[in-house]
Amino acid sequence: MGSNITPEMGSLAIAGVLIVFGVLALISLVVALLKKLDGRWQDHERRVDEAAMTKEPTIDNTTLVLISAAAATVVQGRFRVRRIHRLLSPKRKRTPWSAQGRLILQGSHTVRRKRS
Amino acid sequence: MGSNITPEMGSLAIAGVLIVFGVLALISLVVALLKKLDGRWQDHERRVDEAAMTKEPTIDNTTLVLISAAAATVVQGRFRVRRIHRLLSPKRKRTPWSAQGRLILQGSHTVRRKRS
Amino acid sequence: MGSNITPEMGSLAIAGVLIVFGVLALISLVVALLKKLDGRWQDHERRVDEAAMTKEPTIDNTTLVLISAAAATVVQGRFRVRRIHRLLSPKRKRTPWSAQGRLILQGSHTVRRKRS
Amino acid sequence: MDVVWDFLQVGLVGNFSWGNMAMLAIGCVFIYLGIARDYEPLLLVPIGFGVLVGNIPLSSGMNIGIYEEGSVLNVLYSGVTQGWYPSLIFLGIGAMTDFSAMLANPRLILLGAAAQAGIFLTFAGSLLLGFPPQEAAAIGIIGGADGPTAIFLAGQLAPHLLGAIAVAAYSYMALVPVIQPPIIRLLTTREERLIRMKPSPPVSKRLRIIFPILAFVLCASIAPGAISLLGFLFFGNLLKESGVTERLAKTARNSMIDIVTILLGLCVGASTDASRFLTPASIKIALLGAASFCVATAAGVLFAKLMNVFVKDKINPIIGAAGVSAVPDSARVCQMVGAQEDPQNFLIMHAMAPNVAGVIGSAVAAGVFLSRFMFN
Amino acid sequence: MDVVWDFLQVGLVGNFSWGNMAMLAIGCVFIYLGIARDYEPLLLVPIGFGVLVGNIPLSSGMNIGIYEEGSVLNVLYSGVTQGWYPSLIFLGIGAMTDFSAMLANPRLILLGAAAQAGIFLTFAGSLLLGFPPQEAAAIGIIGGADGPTAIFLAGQLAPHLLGAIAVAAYSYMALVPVIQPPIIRLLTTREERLIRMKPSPPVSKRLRIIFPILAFVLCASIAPGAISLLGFLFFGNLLKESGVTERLAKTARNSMIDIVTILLGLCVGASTDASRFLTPASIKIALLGAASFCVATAAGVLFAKLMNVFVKDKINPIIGAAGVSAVPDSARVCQMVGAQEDPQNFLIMHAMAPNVAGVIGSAVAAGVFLSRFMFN
Amino acid sequence: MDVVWDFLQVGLVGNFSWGNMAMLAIGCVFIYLGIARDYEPLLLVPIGFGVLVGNIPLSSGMNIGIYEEGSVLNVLYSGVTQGWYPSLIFLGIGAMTDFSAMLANPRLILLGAAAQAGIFLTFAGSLLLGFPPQEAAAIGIIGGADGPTAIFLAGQLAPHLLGAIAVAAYSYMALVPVIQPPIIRLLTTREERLIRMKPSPPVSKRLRIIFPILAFVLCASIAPGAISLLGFLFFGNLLKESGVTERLAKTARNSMIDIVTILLGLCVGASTDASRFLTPASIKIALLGAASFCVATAAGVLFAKLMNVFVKDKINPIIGAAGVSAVPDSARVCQMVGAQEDPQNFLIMHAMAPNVAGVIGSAVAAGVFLSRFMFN
Ligand code: NA
Ligand code: NA
Ligand code: NA
Repeated sequence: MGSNITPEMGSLAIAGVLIVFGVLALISLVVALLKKLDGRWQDHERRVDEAAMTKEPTIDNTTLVLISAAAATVVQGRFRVRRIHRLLSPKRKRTPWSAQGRLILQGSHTVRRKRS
Repeated sequence: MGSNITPEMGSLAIAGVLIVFGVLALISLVVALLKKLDGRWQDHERRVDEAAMTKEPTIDNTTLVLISAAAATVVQGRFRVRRIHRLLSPKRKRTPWSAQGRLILQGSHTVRRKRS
Repeated sequence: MGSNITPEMGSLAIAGVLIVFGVLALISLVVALLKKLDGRWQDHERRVDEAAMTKEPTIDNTTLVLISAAAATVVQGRFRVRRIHRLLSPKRKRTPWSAQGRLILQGSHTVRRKRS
Repeated sequence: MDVVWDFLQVGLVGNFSWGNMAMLAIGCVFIYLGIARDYEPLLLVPIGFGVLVGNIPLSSGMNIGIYEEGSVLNVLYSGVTQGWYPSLIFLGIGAMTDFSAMLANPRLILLGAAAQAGIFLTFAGSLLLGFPPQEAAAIGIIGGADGPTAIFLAGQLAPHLLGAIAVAAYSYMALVPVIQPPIIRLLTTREERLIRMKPSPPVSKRLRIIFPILAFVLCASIAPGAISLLGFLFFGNLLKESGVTERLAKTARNSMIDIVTILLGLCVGASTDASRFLTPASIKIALLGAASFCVATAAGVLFAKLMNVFVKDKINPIIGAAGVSAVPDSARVCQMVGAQEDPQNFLIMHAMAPNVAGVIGSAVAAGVFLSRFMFN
Repeated sequence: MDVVWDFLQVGLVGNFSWGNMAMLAIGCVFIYLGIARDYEPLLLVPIGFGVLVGNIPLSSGMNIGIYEEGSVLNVLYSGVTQGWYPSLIFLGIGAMTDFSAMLANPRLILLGAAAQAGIFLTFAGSLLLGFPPQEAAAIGIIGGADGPTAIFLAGQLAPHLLGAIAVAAYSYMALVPVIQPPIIRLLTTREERLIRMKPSPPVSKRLRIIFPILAFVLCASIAPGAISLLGFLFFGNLLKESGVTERLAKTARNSMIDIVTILLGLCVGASTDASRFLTPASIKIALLGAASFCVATAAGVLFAKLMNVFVKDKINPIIGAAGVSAVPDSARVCQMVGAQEDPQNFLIMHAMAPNVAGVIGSAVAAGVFLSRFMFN
Repeated sequence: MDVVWDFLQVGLVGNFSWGNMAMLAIGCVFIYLGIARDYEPLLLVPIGFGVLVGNIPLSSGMNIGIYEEGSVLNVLYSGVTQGWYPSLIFLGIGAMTDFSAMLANPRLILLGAAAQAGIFLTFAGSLLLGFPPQEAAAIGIIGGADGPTAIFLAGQLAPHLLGAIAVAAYSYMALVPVIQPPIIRLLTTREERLIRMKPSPPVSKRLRIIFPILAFVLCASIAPGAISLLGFLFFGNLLKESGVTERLAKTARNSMIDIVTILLGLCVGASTDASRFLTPASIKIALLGAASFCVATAAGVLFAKLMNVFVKDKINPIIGAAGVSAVPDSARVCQMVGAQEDPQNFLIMHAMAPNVAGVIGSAVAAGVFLSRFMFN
């Protein structure tokens, strides 16, 4: 079988190199531009993290009460909450209702598994 | 485009509400009836649980011997059973042959994994 | 409906028994032959295992340095490697480049998970 | 460099459309809501990214688009159009769902029935707005507040509206904490919202095993159209409750549902290309969906108040709102609204009863529509 | 209220049949046996619920039934009819199976061969009872006591009997602890049952890696019909033993096999609708299956006694019964029967050898039938 | 015993061929390299066993072979020919990949672009050797050093060469530690290899979330042919980085990718039957593939040296070799080559940047070919 290379195919090979290079160069450029903002974003994230760590105990108290109550309702005093396994990282941003609802639900799941 | 509502479709909408309500009401009724028996079932399950807890050590002795033997056969004395990880909840009802067979099999699996 | 048994089908039934028996007998034979070599293989594997156990601390030192460095690069001194969780069994044969590369990569993954 | 220029024609350069740009923006909004606002992230993030995938401007014929027979996306999309992604998700949901709250207090099941009125009202409304009956049924089910049910029914009765219906359903489910509280407060007095319900009694293991079997046979015998949904839901629940198939239940509620959720979300998102999605029909669907959620919430709350006329142990009417399903978000909303009046009132345990009953209710409603419209 | 009445016609009300009622009862019995008696629950619970799903009386044409082209159940059922569910289950089984006991004592492999005589005797018996050859082959494989093999062969050779064959196969596998002990006791003396076999020697890792490769090439070269089963079984085992693909083996024996087991069980159960299942053929299949299990057990035990005539290290003939496969139940039965005479006799380690050999044996037998009958 | 003899005719006895024997040996070599040499075992072991499965000599017509419509292997193979196995693997890879190194140092992305020159040079070379354009494109992509991309493109453009292309691609990826070091040493001075790059700065969570969205829209808008690969890669990465969909990401990078890897490897191996694989074309493909890897490695290294002419913070040119992708093997090779000169030089963290950029680069290249050739 002979060669299949044609001018069209040759220029496709060259165009291919240019397109791949162009796309990646564009990504490189955009990332480089975003990096200008990145310092500010990192500062922001660090502050959020620190705030979350400081606030942590307070949140914990509220949810502990809720979980205990929920658990008490279900198991009717047969068990006691001895250890809280934190299911969500405290760093995560969340609306209060979601945090609250989810912890209660998950808490009750944990309790149920113990029984069955 | 004009309205597509016809007497037939109108009555489907009403029938739909009635059917959904009827089905769920029926489930509600049946569950309410079964609840009459539920007290007895709960008592029964509590008794089975308690019996299982009392019997537990005896079962453990038998199976411990079996597992040790099975393990000994395989590993030829190179290991010793130090900790038994209970694979089945003691509450589960089971025929003796199944309990026995499964524990031995699983026991041997655990041993094999250690080696490979 | 009447009987469908024909001489051809009858001989298929007999041939079937013979073929199943023949195949399994062949496997049995081949395994029995391989067992002649198995003693030597077991000795070899035992020696490799022992060598691996003796060499273990040395390997550990090298990789510990590498992991620490990799981790340090990423986290910039915010964390310290306190515990090394050995991801590969020391018994496994491997070329040094693979062992090294993989441990570093995995190490960095572990670190990253901690942060996010 | 003609070749490079020609090549660029197959992409954005040669196929630019403002519609696609708008959809890309919508996709980003979905991802933003999922990540930054934590609104149903397991669905909004995949759907949002799917919207991006489905709206990159490109020439057709490259075997890429979700509507091009045989492309990767098209093959994966068949799980949506054939309906087995929603069924498998129901299997996983069944293996997660605890019907105890409902079994402990069976009268609360009726609240889950009442809230399905929204479905049939929206059905009638859609007919009024000129949608043909099959499409009206698929739109109505948005009021069931149950993603897999809506996707299943739309795939069977109105596949061309699937994207719009799914997006409306999930959007309103994500907005449940915004939509429901004002309606609940409007329809209840402070005294009603302060009602404390007595703790639910425990339920025996045996009843929890018998329930999925019995409920399946009852529902399916009356509304066989619901078999493809309720068969899987109750099967998953039986695997969970039986006590002897825990490894199957665990896989069903973990790897299996995760894999299907990833593919379903991506495909549903990718099915919303601008030319199909940015139409007057979609706007009508969005409005009808919003109305449907409001009606369903109101129906649940009002029915709870009606029940209180007849029963001795009063029901806190807030939990009627949980009957729309949107599990478990609307149950959480009930807890939150209740806690605003009395922080020690743990309504969520009770709200789970109408909440899971609402799932069964909307599947039955889907079965009613399927039975009626599949024959044509 | 005519609309409600009309609607009810599509379900139980309009399609009542005693056959379906009987099947619903059978489905409940399966679930009961799985849960309360712990008989193969991972299969009996899904199959039992599947029987319920497949026997809800309904009008056809709603795109719901498992035999309606394009329904959810029909799409999922294609994994059964095309045969890849059983293959993937074999992949998972391979990734779980430890062939060490067999490799340590290769002469015990012959016991696994002997017990397959039941397959071919049942094949002949089925022909005698008037089944055409392809159906007779699919029925015969019940005697192989291996669910996936039976489903695979039935799907290829006699899809219309698949439900009956699968139900018979799993029922008898669940009943192994009832069927086998009396036969074993009848055919052995107390002295034989007291034989203690010497502990198996250890096996090198290298032999365990070479075995699946070698055994596959040997079996497949002679009986290529078995490739779709043994290829997957030995591939799974190589993933397990290689030591470098542990993550693949782990997934194969966990999520993957669980997902396929759920779908296979549900679909096989759902394929047994009354009109196909409650036939004289099913009764014949049930009887032939029972006979087949008895013959297979007896053949294994008697062959062990025959071997004892020639060998020095005596074999406890009880373990011949494990050759039927039904992994690991029949090996457990051997242990139990042995322990009744001597509680310190740990037969199960030895019984695993004919037990896993029986799996290979019945797959080879399936290959023989496939090679012969697929050409027609 | 004529029946036994007749039966043996369907297997090895009646279909013996030296080609199949040679392929069985090749399969064993693959398995050996995977297990004993630890070369890409997760792919070489499945592919190797697949080669065995696909080369057992047998008569056709038994519904077993991978090219027989409707056989188990054929059904499972459809994931390869339709291209969704590679897409799902990219989803899992995305959920594993950490783009931080690349985001921290975006100029290193260019190295990943440079190394793709090998693809287009091999494309031209294949045309010169007489392959038609579509086949030449599929062969060229071997130089992308990315298994799923190569399998995807071959499945779309040249399915009959898929086995040869996949085997070549994975063989060279396994041989990366053999092929690359001499080329790197040849093209760099000791001084260059000693260059220490300064540690990468950290990257914010927000940038890691924005990146997959932005990069997808950019790449797909320019080269829409890459959507079926990059859509899944970046979707997986978004699931990983979003922080709110961790359970989906975990399943994607564990069970899901494992299941698909098992099936893909087995099927790709089984597609290499002797009559299709042992041809002059395969030998040419193997040679072209080797050349391609060498060119790609050289291009990456030389481009790094070129960049050093212009930049202040010098780049260690060794890491240019990581631009071929072959993640993460070629990054490890860079680390190893660097460590031979200076054991305290931790290049791997930097080499990961061109390494993952190379994955994007070869997917874009595949998109270029797809866009051009799918229209015909
Ligand atoms: Na609902
Ligand atoms: Na068998
Ligand atoms: Na590449």
